[in-house]
Amino acid sequence: MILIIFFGIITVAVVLALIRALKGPTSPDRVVGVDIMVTITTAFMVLLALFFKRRIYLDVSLIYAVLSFIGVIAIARYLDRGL
Amino acid sequence: MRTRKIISIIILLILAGGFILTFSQIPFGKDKINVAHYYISKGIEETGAVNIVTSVVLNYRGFDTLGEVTVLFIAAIGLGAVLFTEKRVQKHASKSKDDKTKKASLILRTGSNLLFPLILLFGAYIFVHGHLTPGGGFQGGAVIASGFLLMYLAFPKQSINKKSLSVVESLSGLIFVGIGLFGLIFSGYFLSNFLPKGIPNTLFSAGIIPIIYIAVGFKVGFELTSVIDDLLGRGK
Amino acid sequence: MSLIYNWMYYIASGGLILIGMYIILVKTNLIKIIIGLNFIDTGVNILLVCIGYVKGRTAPIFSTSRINPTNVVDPVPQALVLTAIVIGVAVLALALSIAIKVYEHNKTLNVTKIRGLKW
Amino acid sequence: MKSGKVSRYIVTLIFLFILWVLLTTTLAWEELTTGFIFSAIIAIFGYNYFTKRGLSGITLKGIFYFLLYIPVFFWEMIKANFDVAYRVVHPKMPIKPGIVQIKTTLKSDIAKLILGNSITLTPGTLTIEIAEDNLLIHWINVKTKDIHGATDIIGKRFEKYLKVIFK
Amino acid sequence: MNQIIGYLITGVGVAFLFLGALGVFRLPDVYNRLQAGTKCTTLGAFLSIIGVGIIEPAWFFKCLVIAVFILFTNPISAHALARASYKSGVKLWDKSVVDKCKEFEECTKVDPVREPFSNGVEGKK
Amino acid sequence: MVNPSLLIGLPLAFAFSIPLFGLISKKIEKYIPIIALFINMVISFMLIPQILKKPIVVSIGGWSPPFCINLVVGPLGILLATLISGIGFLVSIYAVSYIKEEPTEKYHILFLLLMVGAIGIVLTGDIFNLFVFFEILCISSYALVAYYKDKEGTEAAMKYLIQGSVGSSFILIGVALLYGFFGTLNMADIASRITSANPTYLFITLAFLITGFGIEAAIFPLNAWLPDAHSSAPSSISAILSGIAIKTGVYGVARMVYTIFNANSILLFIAFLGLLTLLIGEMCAFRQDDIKRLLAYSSIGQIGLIIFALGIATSLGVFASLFQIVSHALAKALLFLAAGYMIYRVGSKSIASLNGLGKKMPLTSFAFTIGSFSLIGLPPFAGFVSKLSIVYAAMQVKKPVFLAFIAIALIATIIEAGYFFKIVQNLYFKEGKNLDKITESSGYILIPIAILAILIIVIGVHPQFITGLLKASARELLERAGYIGWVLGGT
Amino acid sequence: MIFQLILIFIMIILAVAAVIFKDLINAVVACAAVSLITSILFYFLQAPDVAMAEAAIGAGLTTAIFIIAIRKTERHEKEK
Repeated sequence: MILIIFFGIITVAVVLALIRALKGPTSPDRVVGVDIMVTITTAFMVLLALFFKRRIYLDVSLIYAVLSFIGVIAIARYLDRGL
Repeated sequence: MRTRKIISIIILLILAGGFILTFSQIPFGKDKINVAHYYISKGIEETGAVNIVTSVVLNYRGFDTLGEVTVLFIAAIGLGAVLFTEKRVQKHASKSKDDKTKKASLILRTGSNLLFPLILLFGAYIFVHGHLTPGGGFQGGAVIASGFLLMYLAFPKQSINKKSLSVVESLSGLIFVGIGLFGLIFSGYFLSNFLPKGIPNTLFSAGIIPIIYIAVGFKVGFELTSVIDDLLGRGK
Repeated sequence: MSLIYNWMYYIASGGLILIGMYIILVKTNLIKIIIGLNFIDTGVNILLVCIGYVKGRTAPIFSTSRINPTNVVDPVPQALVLTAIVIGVAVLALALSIAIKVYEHNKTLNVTKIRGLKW
Repeated sequence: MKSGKVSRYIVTLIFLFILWVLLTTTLAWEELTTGFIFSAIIAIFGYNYFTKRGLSGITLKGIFYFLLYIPVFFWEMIKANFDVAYRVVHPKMPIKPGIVQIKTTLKSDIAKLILGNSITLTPGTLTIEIAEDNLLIHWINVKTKDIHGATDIIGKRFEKYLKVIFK
Repeated sequence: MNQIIGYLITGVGVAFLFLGALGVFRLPDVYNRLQAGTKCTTLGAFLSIIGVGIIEPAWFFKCLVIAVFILFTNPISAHALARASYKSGVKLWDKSVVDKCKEFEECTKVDPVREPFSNGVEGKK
Repeated sequence: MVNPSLLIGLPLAFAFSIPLFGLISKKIEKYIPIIALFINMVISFMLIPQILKKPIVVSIGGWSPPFCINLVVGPLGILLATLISGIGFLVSIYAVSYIKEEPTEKYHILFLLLMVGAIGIVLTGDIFNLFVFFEILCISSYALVAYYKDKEGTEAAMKYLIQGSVGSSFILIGVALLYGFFGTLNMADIASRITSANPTYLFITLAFLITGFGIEAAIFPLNAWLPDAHSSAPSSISAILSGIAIKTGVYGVARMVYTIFNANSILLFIAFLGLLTLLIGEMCAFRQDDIKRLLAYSSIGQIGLIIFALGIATSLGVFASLFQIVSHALAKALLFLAAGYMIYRVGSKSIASLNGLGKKMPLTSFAFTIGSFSLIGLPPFAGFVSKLSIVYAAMQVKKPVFLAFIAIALIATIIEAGYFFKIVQNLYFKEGKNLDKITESSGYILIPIAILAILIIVIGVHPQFITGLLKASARELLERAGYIGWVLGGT
Repeated sequence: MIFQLILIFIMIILAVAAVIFKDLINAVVACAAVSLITSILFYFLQAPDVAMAEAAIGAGLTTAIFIIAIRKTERHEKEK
């Protein structure tokens, strides 16, 4: 039950990040929105694993934890003319 | 332009109508498993893999995976052929300018140095445990390629030896096909699982599955790396 | 309520496919068109996975003995989607490389300005 | 600065193996053997990047200070979060942002990395650029524009630990 | 007992996640948003994942690995993004007090003209 | 007994090993496709007598059919597989001296994998596996069309890629819908349960699948990519694309319509589409100045004829359609190879620049003439027999619609004759300019051209060499129960 | 269930946003977000293998490949 409340809060957070990603005047703003969306989602997936009671599901969030920053770095490197 | 829009909207409406008519025939969330019952009930004892998806991917439908690996191979090779340029200009015209502006910041460089081996190990973990946990050769390969991608992003001047990449690619592809042919020799069927199955839920089980997944992992990882390398136009 | 439940994933997949088709038919920028191809792939993947889903069941991975063989979802569509995702990535990479070459020859990505790409 | 290949290799191997054990969370012999083999293979590719100092970098004192560093860091991080939360929730948003410069005495790259990351995660500061031994920092509530004052407020509390850990 | 502690920690983490998102939503410019986004979501994700690890003790080490990875990678990406937005010319908020970055050429120097196409031009290392 | 899975496994192994051979010596790699496809051809020839007695069903991995992927090697499969490996073998000989543009190693890998895809499509008995092989074929041909990296080539490849991947997505949607209803992917298994589904549902699924395969087969509204792609690819690839790749699309349509869905009601529509394709293809071809574009449009026309004959749906009609597939594959491969080398020597693609080549390159021109006469349908070439049997099959149906159809088809043939005679006239009876340096082709070019020309004549004179196999193949398509019985056993 | 509905809604909005954005970088960012939401949907549909594949591809590789292609071509979509 308490997990459902957590999910609700997380969903609201995702929606807030989404609004930033849609509204943000510049590209970095949108990237910030999507970036925190990824972080929130990683936590969300861990909670979902708890909800489904399957330990193996943790591997998915592990992938996001390890790899999510690479996409952001790719965009950042494009923006700072490094690529 | 206007007519184009109208025509496309008509096409989209037809498509949407088709979707509605067909999807209403497939009830969502109902049990409509037919052939897969066999896989679920017999999968563990026949293949030794506790992850039924893996046993379907590599044993019951192993031929698809061979095709999938081939598709990725084609994409890597085709991309190399399309972006191939004969003459490589050795020196950039304005080398001094690049040095400071193109360099990544110290945090990014050091961080990627630290993370690179860890990401590689993580990819290896994923494809070694393909038959026990979710994941497998393809996912692990993608993780490995992401590790290399990180290095490419952090160090604009770095490149990998393309020769060794292609050697690893071909060798792992040959291992996959070779295991298939061995199966043909030993038990009369292409890609049959001829090795002992072991005890389910331990690492050394499921016969040929871990071996193929390791080969697929290396192959996918290095193929995606060479895709990135070709796209960036580095290397030789 | 059950109507929404029954249709939401179909709406997701059908919506993505339709958006992708719309991009391909109407948009003129090559990279946008490739994004549209990517969306179509994603939509078809969602369709395949939700065909295999059975309500209230869990993933077909018998990692602990608690899981009953009658209580898992269909593994076959998941296996198919794995293959389809790989194929999608392969097509994506090849498409982008060809788009780069097209840009190199024409200095534009707008398909209405490229003679060979009008259809 | 650089130590021998072998010692760097061994450090990498140890770290990778620890990561493998944590990932699998089992001590079955198959897992350990496979993990060791893969760590050994990957360490061949990776040791050149992973560490520059090898075994000489790991000292008892360093580990002790590292353990001391963790609670300090977490305390600052939790403070940071309440700080940000206060600013965000407050209807007027009391912020006074700006970019300031601080100096660091740390030499090693990894130390600078950890310092930069710690600064990013602690109250109201975000590392924008490291140039030699200058750090440029975005500060959400600028208290002083002076280099030394800013260094004292932002950098000093971590530096004294990091200096020992990565001496 | 550990259930209660775990849920408590997770709850705090989720609250921080929400605050981070709110911060990103409310604050005025990229740098401030990054401040809120990085700190709050990092700690929030860290705490909620560790909390799950406490609730199910058998998962603890895996959760720890996830959390440590997040703790390590998030600041890097935030830093890279902040640097990129400064270099690509995103202005600071009007009410910012000071901008020391202008004095450093590492921050300001960018490639003014980007050659549109450079496949195969960059040589080997 | 030779295992048919070798037909796919061996070329794959060879393709994967080409980079390794490239390390030893750059010279070896271009001979590897020849070896691989030669082995393939021998294996498939060895299998023919066996299969005419009893079709072979091989399961991959050793499980019983509905639960695993299986190769169904019936008469149709082995006919097309032999055709594919044979033409592939000849074209790979041609490519040894034709392909000089770097990176040749990648060309040979892609070419070999293209053949693997085509063979896989015609042999597999599993619908998702069909999709995977279809993707192998498509993706390698996208890359090969762009192989020269020039303006036309890349643009054509882009166009082909966009339309082709939309088509593949449609096929995948069709497969998903089939799986959603029947819960199985084996084609025979689906075919045996097909009656249990709602007809609207089946119709829409079939529409998705036919649209998907139709894009590859270039049926009329979906043929926009073909002229560009076929004309700007390297000539050896044009030969393969025209000779084989679009035929696999036709195979897909035929398999879906006849074996799986048993959709007799839409056959007339398909025949009508085929006729439309024929007319449009021939009419466009008539106006072309560029010889490769002309041949490409002519391919569209011929595909129309094949589809039209498929739509007749009597055993004679399907037989005629398959015969047309064989004769067109041989003739079009010959034409593209010969034309490709003439273009290479002359340096221009326009028809006018071929003037007077008949004297300078007698053998190549002669072969070109044979190919074009065969396409028009003059005796004693293979095309004559196949076209005659199409006309005969349409007459046999005794429906007035088909009589009208056949009249239109004959008009299209006359148009075809018009433009081919124009080229032949240019070759032999016009004086050309700047022809001094042009000499006859070399050995590697002439061998495949000569073999193809001889095959066309031999089949034209003695069609009974292949009619037995063709009749068995037609029976395989029309008798679904037989096909289901081979795979699932019993029934 | 309501969460899944909201997520699907978000995904569709992001896909539409990817159509509308003129700056291709923003479209690519939206694309990455669509991939992220897709991954969670796979997770909800009890397909961790697929979610993992989508994550591994969508988190870094696809974005990077698109970005490299934009780097080699041009950044803004120009109508007419």
